[in-house]
This record gives sequence, structure tokens and C-alpha cells, in this order.
Amino acid sequence: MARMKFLCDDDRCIECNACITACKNEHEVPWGVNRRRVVTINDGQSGETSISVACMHCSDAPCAQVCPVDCFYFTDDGVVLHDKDLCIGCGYCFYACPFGAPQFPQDGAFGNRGKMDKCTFCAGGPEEDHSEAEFEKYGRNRLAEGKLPLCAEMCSTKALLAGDGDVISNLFSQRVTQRQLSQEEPDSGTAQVKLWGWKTAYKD
Amino acid sequence: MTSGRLVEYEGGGDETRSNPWLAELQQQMFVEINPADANNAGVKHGEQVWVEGPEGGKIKVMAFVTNRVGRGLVFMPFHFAGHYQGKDLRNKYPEGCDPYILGESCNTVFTYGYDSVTAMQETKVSLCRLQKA
Amino acid sequence: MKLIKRSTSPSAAHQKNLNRREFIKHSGLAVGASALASQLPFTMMEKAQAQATQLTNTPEIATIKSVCTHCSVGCGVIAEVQNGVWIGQEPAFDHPINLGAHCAKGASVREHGHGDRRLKYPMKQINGQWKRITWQQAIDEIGDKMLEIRQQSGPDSVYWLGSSKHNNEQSYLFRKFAAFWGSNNIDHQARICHSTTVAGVANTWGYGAMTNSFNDIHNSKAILIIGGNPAEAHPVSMQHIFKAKEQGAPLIVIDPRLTRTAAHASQHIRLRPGTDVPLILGMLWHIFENHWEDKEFIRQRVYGMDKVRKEVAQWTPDKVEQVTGVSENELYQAAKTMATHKPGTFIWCMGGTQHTIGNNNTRAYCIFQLALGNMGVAGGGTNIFRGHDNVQGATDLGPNAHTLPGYYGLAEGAWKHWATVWDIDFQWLSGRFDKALYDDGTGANKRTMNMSGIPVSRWIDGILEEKQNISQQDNIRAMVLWGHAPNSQTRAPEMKKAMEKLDLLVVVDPYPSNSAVLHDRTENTYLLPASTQFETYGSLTSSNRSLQWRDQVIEPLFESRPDHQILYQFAEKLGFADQMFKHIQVKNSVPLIEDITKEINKGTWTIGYTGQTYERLKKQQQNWHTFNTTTLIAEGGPCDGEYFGLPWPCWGTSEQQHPGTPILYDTTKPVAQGGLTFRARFGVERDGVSLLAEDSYSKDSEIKQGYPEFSADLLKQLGWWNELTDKEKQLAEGKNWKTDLSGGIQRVAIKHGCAPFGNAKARCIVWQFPDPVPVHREPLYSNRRDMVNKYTVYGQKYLTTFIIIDLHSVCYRMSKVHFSA
Amino acid sequence: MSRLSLLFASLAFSPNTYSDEQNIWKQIREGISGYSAVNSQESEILIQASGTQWLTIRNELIAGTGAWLLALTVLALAVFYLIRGRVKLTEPPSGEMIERWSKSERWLHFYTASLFILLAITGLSLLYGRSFLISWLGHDSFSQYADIAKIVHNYAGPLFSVGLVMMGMIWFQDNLFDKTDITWFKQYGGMIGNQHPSAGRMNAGEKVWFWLLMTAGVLVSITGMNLDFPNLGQYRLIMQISHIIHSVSAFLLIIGALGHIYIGTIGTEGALRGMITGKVDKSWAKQHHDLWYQQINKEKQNFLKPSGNSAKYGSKIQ
Repeated sequence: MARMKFLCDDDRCIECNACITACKNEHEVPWGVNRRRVVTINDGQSGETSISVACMHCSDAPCAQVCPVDCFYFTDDGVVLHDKDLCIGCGYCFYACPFGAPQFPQDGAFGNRGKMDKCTFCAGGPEEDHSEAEFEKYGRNRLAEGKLPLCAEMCSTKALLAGDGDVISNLFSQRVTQRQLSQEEPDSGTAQVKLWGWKTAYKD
Repeated sequence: MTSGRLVEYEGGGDETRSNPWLAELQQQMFVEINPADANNAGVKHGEQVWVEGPEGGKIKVMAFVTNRVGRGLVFMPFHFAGHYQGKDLRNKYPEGCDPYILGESCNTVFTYGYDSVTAMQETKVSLCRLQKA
Repeated sequence: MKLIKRSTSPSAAHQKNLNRREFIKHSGLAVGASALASQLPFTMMEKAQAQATQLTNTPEIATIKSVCTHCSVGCGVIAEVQNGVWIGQEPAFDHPINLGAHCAKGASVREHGHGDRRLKYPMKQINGQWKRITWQQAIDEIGDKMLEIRQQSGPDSVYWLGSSKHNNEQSYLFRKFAAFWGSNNIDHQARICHSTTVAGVANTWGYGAMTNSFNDIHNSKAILIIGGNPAEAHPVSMQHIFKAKEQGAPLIVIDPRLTRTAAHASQHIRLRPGTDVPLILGMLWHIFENHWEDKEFIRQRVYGMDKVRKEVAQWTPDKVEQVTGVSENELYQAAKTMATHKPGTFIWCMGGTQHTIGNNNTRAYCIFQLALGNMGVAGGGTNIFRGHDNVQGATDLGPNAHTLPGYYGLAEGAWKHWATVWDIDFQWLSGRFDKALYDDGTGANKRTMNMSGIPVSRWIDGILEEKQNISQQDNIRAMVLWGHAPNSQTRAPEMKKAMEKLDLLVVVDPYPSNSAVLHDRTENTYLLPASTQFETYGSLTSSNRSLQWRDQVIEPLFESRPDHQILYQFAEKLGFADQMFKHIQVKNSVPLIEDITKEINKGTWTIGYTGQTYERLKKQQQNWHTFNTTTLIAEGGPCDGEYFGLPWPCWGTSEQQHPGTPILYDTTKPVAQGGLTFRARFGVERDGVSLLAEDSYSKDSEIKQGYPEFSADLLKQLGWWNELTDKEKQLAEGKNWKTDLSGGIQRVAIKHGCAPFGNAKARCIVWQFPDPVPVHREPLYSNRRDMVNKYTVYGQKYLTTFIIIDLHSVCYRMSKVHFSA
Repeated sequence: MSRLSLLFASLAFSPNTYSDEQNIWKQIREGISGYSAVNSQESEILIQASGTQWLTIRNELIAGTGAWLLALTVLALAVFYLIRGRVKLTEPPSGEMIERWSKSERWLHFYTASLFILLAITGLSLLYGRSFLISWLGHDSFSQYADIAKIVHNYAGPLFSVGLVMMGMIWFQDNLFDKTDITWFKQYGGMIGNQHPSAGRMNAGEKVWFWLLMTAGVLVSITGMNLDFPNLGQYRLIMQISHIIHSVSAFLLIIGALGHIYIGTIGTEGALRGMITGKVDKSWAKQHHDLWYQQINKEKQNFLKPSGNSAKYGSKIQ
């Protein structure tokens, strides 16, 4: 069974925020709730790095461990989903989550936060796939349509990857290898990609 | 003083500032100021500041203190409109047509100057004075 | 209307789950394979689409292909529409330019389909309050007022400010409209985006546009971006830039600010704003010093590099550092990178163009690429990223104060050419204009018909300036801001005054824009709701000169109307609709877009807009997936051999099936297959020196030397005249490649492997310009007082000569210039 | 408590800049804040370092230790009861009643006590319900219950705090420690053995309970208020620390309360009645609060004297 994962290639992420608006577009998430966000570290300084982050669908999801009503569940694809009918809006998942993924429609007095909302990996919720109730609570269910999360599909530089964990980590390691190979030696003055092949082998 | 774009907005920005999915991401007109200049002007990040141009225009915007700009340079995005010299013009829009986000237009302080061949306007270099609002 | 994308019957649900898992595994494998071929496309799910449709039982969802209306990258958009409501947006993985990617704006275009904050009805200001009126009332009242102004002050007192948001057909129609109204007081945003690029680049080698394409950057071995921030302004282009970078191309970003793009650069150089010329010349200093220049390329294809050398010689590293603030070491490193990694591409945006010496900047950039021999090669070129979605098309065809569609000027010949295309009497057309003569700035007297209009950047002065200082009958008294946000223009306080002085202000826009609120007018202000491009259809031209066809996604929202319909209504009211729409079918006051495209094809020979018929564009739109994502050539399929978007020039008539020109001035291909030489635009010699290319010609050219532009006479001299058909001969007689409506001259030239516009050298000296060789001049408001006297704005006599600048410029009609120091 | 110290340590991340990739990830894991266009709470922090620490502290330390402590307390009280049995009156009841708790005191006591019990039950439900109640009630019913429990807890909390503050004001002086308390402790408050250590109006045991309420109770209230108002934009770290302090204090209070309830009900003859009716028997007073009894007597005499003054301690002999 495929294990679904997100991966953000920080060498490519340019903080264009397409992932955020794609998500809003697909799920009609209200103003103030952001299932995904891009964080730029060292903004405006050397080493500036942007990374897109949402619920990472952790294997040992802290949110699931801390939820007092046990409203989280895991799909066969490793996607962490939750049942909004069970959620009591206590906010514990938000305190536990390393990535700040859980969002609450309101932050009112007396802990009145509303039902938690978070990235579903575009996999909907416990309701029947493509039902009206599912859309209203969780947004669209792309996975059930055979599509991957829209944020990754629309990423402007293909920095954000989503899909089968093995596939995307392969893709990413290929990129890393490619980058290492194409790093030129200092002062060699060539931009040629130093990929090993027959030509290199026989020095043709 | 120079100007440029933001990824969330386009052109004059009326269209994109009316799109809630985009507008939520940039809710305030700002001016990027180098920390050194900000300290000299006595302005902190997030405070309101007057940016005054040499031809009489002035705008009240949020100070965004950052190293993105070097010393002696301030940067402003040009997509905002709907405020004019510190005044909010929201009630002047036809009902229900005001963009979600309004802000000062940086071109209120940008100045005269045109290319000799094409009459291109000068929006990338001008001078300004910063003052805490 | 519910926004549920798809509903499934419960019985199908079970089976569907199985299918889904299967395909996730499948598609996963597909990615692995495609990733090997190219690490870019992340199109893992495209294979799933067919299956997904099987799973659904709501057939009424229509999938419509459009193009993003934000920037000029030209990203494909796939819209899903149900019962007329735009319910979903899917990534266009097949689209060769964006491969499914979007930026924040592109990923949210569906919101347009709902448009809460849109201007919903025509509105009129009564005692400062906005009141809803009908379209008919709006057109009648505005039309009457305009006719009154026309009678009192002449046609030049109404200013038509168009937009780069029009599609090609609307832009063209807008220009045509102004011509029929009888004024050149028409312009659009391109003036304040890349006009200096167009002027600088076109005057260097012929055409003023991006030479290569976004995808072609894959081939670059080095990338230099100056005054541009594609990560924020053209995010999708960054995927192509990253591809090159990951293949080993260093990315140099020159910008005073550490932009999101600069954060990813191999080298970031902070320069003092406004010192582009010394910086580029400083880099050239290192290039010449180390003999890194491409001497053979310069010999064959460049005119005037010696003069540049003289200018460069004085820009020694210490002086460059003094002026630009960039150290010798940094600059040496950048110059070396560019010189040793060839071909390198040169990208610039508005950081380079929006200056008082913008044309110097753009020409300096061109000279840099010429010195390195980076022009006309894959991976090289000057890749000028433009702004709005159709700013290229609008510049090519539309609302410009100084040209007719296709960069035909305003001389009588150009007017006659278009009068012929429009099939109207030239005398009648001429009669629409003010008949009086005015000083054109050089002392000569001309009619306004043959003078550039007031540019968009100066309409304020057209209103506020003393009447006698403007070379037209009266001040501007009515402004039509059609898709133009005035906050993109400088000098807002004066603009406010100008708006308040107007007799009539008309705003045509999907959103009310700043023009609705900036001023304190109380009467005679109208807001007319225009539709967005998703509510109509037609073609557009992206930055890389590719044309694309948009389909209509939804019906116009609320009471909005598409631009061409509003134009027709105005034409009808103002009394010239019959003439203007002589060959354009109009149904229920909506002109037929396809007929307008045909008219564009019929007349726009200069830049090769003749081959891109709507049939070909629609066919390409249906076959996005057949195009190679690096070369943009269709490999097999119905468009086999065509380049994506038939990038102009797409020579000759559509029967010639020219594939478009993916890379300008690329001599390694025959002209018939998209090859090109530098354009012979500036004569054949200058001061006794030939301007034609030496020993350089496009592949398969029968003329192995430079040659001038083709005309009937040249064909006769060459003995090729009889290759024209009789019908062609009839139309081509006495004409040249630009004005021959038969296309015969172009056809025969290309048949012999020649470029219709000749084969010349690119020039480093633009003798008509104030600075023939680009030199540094300090910004008007410089932060370096010490530099101001040294690098004055046009000579020592700064303020007096300033008037001369304007006299030389397109705004020469204002002989006295407002300036407050 | 090394985990807790880690939690606090993450407060102090250094804003130094690194250009090295690894350093960036180090910074990120340490919870460095950056820039984000998204405007939500702490959206500019990519990874918060303290979340999982808080989770472990809550789920393991607090829930685990707390459960054991509760169980042990109940067990200890049971065992104690079996061994010691009820502390009875050594002298037969005299039949003469003295007012020990005024009406307002009793109201305040039961107001606060009932809120306390409500809070303890709902609070414990949120902590342990998942482990114990879901299997009985099922997810849906438990969730409905938990939702109500959360609301009750959130609203009852501030009301409880009010009671707590009032208690503090009324009983402050009665609960100042003095020398007699040392003896009282030495004699285990009379719970073990048959001695009757001297005590004033409040014996040392009651004073300890009072001061526990005034410390842990106040902590519970402050942290609880903090948790109650997430709309004030407190950082998650503050909330996590609040939550930990809240739970730890709450456990102390619950354990204390168990003891208090034990002593006040089955542990001591006549104590519960005293709190319900406000009156205690003379014998009871003599046995448990001899000094207070003497004081009252003295006051009574003073009161009968012409120069007599009103009761210093607020209660009078009838």
C-alpha cells in the first residue's frame, strides 16, 4: 500500500504561496484558516530558505496521541484524517503538532474554537466519498478521484511533492544527485553536467 | 526609494486585492526598511511610518524592518490603493465593490521623470524621508 | 449552487476504492520513469484522468481550457464548469509552458468566477453618490458628452487609455477604434512596463521582444537576471530557471534588494539603483580586458562595437565601484561566469526599464549579449519577462500612441496600409482627425494623425498643462480608463488634480479601481463593468511571443460585458460602427472574435501575425500534450513540426504553414523552420560602413551574405519576381514585405531561405537616440549629489536640455515640461 | 523533570544567522521564527520544538503519575480507614452547639467545593476519558459528553476561581501558622494515636489544605484562565507550560481534596455536620479545636462584660 507523504524541496521553494491559494481554491477554506503555509527562514539574509508546510501526516501523529476524544484516524495510505463530528475543539492537537497544522475557525473566549480544520491530503473525511457533507466539512476528496493534493500539483517550481513516499523520495534523491553532479569544480569554468556515462567512461 | 511586485498581487492590484484567497496573504501596505535606517528614524517593525516624497506626496504605511534592503534603500510594493495620504477611501467605493484590502499607493510619493525615448516613468529610483507616524 | 465536484452513486463507491489504490501505485511508477527522463515534470496524476472520469456519473461537468490572466508566462488553466458555475480548477499538466504549475495568483483564478467584489452594474456619480444606471443610458450619456467635446475641442480631447488585459482581438479593435474616432491619444500599460525594452531592443536588432522562451532557458549554461524578480513576478518561470540551474548553470541576480529570486542565486550583486549602465559596462570592461568576447560573432553580426569599447574603456573597476557600489572582485566573477558559461541567457524586467534612462539600460544589456555572442542561440538571448498576461499582444497589436497595429508607424504609408486592410477610404479616415497643423517638437508642422499621441505616463500633463504647450487643439477633457489602474502611475497628487479637472471620466473595468475613489469628483463620472478574459474568448500573446487561444469559461458575470461588445456599442453611438465593423460580423452587438483574428492576420505582416489563424491556434490548444517541453516543437500529432503558440514572426499566410519562430535571429535553422537573421531595419550603410551581415546567414539561405529587406524591386533584381503568382504580383507590385497583402514577397523570400526583413548586423549605436551608445546618467532624484554633476541628465545644461529630451521623445508634443526639483 | 527543563530551554533560541544548510535545519528544529504571508498564530514558526515534549509530559508523566497518585491516595485512605477507623468524640456530645461556620462561609464552601468536584470530574474526563470512557460509551457518546465536559470545565473554572479568592479573603487570618501547629504536626494531628493536639479555629491540617488551595489553586486558576482564552494570542509554549502547571496543580488539589473530604466526612465524627449546619458540639470543639473553644469562651465572657467587644473571629456563641 502506498504511503502518502509530502516533501518540500527547499532548494526550489520560492515562497510563491501557490500551495496556499490552491488549497483555498480546492477546499473553499474560509478566511483565517490556512491548511498550508510557507515559512521563510532567514528572510532577507544569506541562507534565506522557504519551506511549505501543512499537516505532514506523521506516522506517529502527535495530534492523534493527544486528542482527548480520539477523533483522528489513519487511512490505508497513511493519511491522517480526523472526524469533525467528534472533535470538541480543545486545541490540544495544535499544542502538540510540531508543524502548527491544526487550524480553528475561531479563537473565542472560554476555549470556544470551533471544530479543528487541517490538511486532509485532499482525502476528505469519514463521510461518504464525494458527498456533500464531506465537502462541507473537509473539502474535496481528490485522492478518491485518483488525483493528488492540489497544492503539490500546482506548485510553481515543483518544489512541493506529494504522493507515494517511495516515489517522491526517489524523485527527490534524483534531484539531489543531479545537483551534486552538476556542481562544478571551482575554477574549472565548465558548466557541463558531470554525469557518468559511456562518454565519460571511455573518454570519447 | 524603489518599488516592485509582490507575488500575491498584480498590477494596480484591484483585482487581486478583491480575491479573498490572495488578499488574506497581504493585508497591509508596507515599506521595507533596513534595520539601521529604521533605528536612525526611530521606527520599529510593525509601526506606522510616514514616507514623504520630494514632490509633496506622503503616505502612511507599516514599517517592515528587514535586511532584504540594504542601508539607505527602502522598497515598497506598488499594488495597493484605496488610501490616500493617510486617509481611508473605503466609503467612496460603490457599495460592495471595495476590495478586501486597501492601502496607500506607493506612487503617491513617486516622482516626475520620464525616459527620453519612450516616456517611460521613473519608478525605481527616487528619494524619500521617513518619519514615525 | 453547490460546489461539490463530483458525486458518486453508493454502488460505485466500493469498486472505486479499489481502483484508486491501484492507480496510485501505478501513477507512482509513472512518475519514477518520467522523472528519469527529466527531473522536472511532476505529472504523476495525469494518467489517472481517464480513469477518474469513469468513476463519476455527473457528465455535465465541462472541462474548459483557458490561460491565466495574471502575468505573461502564459500558464494553461483548466476550468471545470457545472451548470455555468466554475466549480473547480485542475492543473494543466499537459501545458508545455507551466506543466500544471501555478503561482498564488494562478492557483486562485477560479475566484474570478464568483467575483464578490466585482463592479456589478453600470454606475454613475450623482452628487458624489454612486447610482446604478442601465447600459443604454450610460452609453448614450457618455457618447453625447464625447460628441460635444469633439465638436468643441476636437477628437484629441478624448483620451482612450486601453489595457494589456484585453486579448489580442480586443486590443486590436481598441486601436482601430481610436483610429476611427480620429486621435492618437490612446495608449496602455506597456508604456510603463517595457516600452524602453521595446525601443531599446528593437533598435538594436529589429524586434522588441523576448528573443527565446521560458522553456529554452533549460539550455542555458548561465543565467543573469537584472532588475527582475521572477520568483515573485513570474514564479512559474522559475521552474525553467531551476532546471537550468540544477544542470549546472550559475544563476547571477543583480538587484539592490535581496529578493526571493536572489535568495536562490549562485551570486547576488547589490547595485545602487539606477546604475545599470556602469555595471554592465564594467562587466564588459572585464570581458574586453580578458578577450572573452566572441570576436567572430561581432565581426559577422554586430555593428559599432568599437564605439562601445571606447565607452567601456573609461569604466575601470574602481570607477564602477564608486558609482555602482559593486566591488571589482564581484563584478569580475560575474563577468567571468558569463563569459565562460556559454550560452548564457540575460533576463531583465522593470528594474531595468522603469528609468529615465531605461532605453540606455536595455541597450546596454543587448550589447552585453552581443559581445558574448549569445544571441540567436538556444540557451542564450535576451529573455525579457513581460508583465500582464497579454502585454506582448497588446503592444504588438493594440493601443499604442506611437504606432498602428504591428508597429506600423503613423506616417501616411502606414495609415494607407491599414486603410486598405480595413477596406475603407483613406480620405474618410484622414477626415476623422483634426485637420490643423501643430509643432511636432522639431519645428516641423504636422497633423496629429501623423504625430504620436500623448503617452499614458503623461496624460496627467495633457490635462493640467497650459493649452498652448500641447500640440493639439485643446487639453484632454475626457478620459476613458479602460482596464487601467491609475495607482500604477507616478505622481498621484497631480493625477488627483487632473482627474478633478476633467469634464468626463469613464472607467471601464471589472473592478472599480483606484480611479473610482482617488478624486473628489461629484458628477460626470461613470463606471462600466467589463468582463474578465474568462468570460469571453480569443487569443493572447505571452511574453515569449507565443499565441494561445482561450476558451470562454463562464458567461459574463452580473451585467458586465466583454470589451469588444462595449467598443461596438460606443462605435455605434459615435457613428462609425458601419465603417469599423465592415468585415466583422456583429451579433446582438457582440462582434465575432474570429473575424477580428482574421483581420489581424490580414494586415500584420511586420511581425508575422499573419500565419496564426484561429483554426491553427485552436488546434494547438487541443494538443498541448504533443509539444516538447524544452524546444516547444510539436512532435507528431496534428501540429507536428509547429512551435507552441506559433511564436511570431509566423511568416506568410497560413497556407505556408510556417511553424513560428521559437528563437529570434537563430541562423542555425532555415527561416521556413523558424530560423532568422538580424533585421535590416536601419538602412544598408551608415557613414560608408555596411550595416549588413558579413558571412553570416540563416541555414539554407541562397544569399550567403547580408541583404536588405525584401520588396518587389529586390525580387525583380534577384530574378525571383516571376515566382509570384499572377494574383500575388497584382497585390505585391510596388509593395514591400510589410505591405504586400498577398504575402507573396514573404513567401518567395522564405522559399529561397531568406528572411523577409533582410539580414543585417545588430547595432550598438542607435544614432537617432539622445545617447547613441548607452552612457550613464544619474537618476533625477539621485542619492549621490556628488555624482549628479558628473553624470548629468543630458549634458551640462540640465534643465534647459531637459526640454530637448522631451522634444525628442514621444511626448514631444508638450514643449514645456513640468518639473519641480 | 528533565523534560520540563527542555521545554523551558526552547524558549531561548538564538536568532543568529547561519548560511549552512544543516544549520538552517538545526535552527528550524529549534523553532526559529521566520516570515510567513499567512496570518495565523505562530504561522511564522515552521517547527515548534516544544509540542512533542509537552505531549510526552502530558500523556506519560502527568497522566501516568497522576493516575498512580490518585489510586495510591484512595488506597491509602482506605487502608487508613480500615486501620484507624473513624476519629470519634472522646467525650460524649454535650448537646450544646457552637456556631463554627457562618451561613456565608458554608455557602462559599459548598459553592467552591461543588465547582471543584465538577472541574475535577470534567478535567479528569478530558485526560482519562479516552482510556476509560470511550470503550464504555463509544466514540460518539463520549465525544458528546466530552464536548459538554469541556464547556462546563471552561465556564466553571472562572467561577471556581472567584470562590477561591473569596475563601482566601475570609479565612486568611485563621490560617496563619503559629507555634501550636508544630505540636500538632508532631502528634500527627491526632489521626495516629490517641492524643488531641491543640488547635485554634483551624488546625494545622486545615491550614495546609488552605495554603495548598491558595497556591496550587491559584496556579490552577491563573493557568486555567490562560487556557480558557486562546483568543488572546498566547504562544503555544505558554499554553503548554500553562497546561502542565494546570494539570500538576490540579492533581495536587485533587489529592488534597480527597484527604480533605475523607477527614471531613467519614474520617471524623461530627465534621461534616459542622459544615452542613454550621454548628458543632461543644465536646467536638474542645476535642479538635481546644484553643478556638477557649477563645470563644473568653470572648463570650468579654462580651458579657460591659466593656465587651464584638467577636474578633466573626463567630459567636449563641
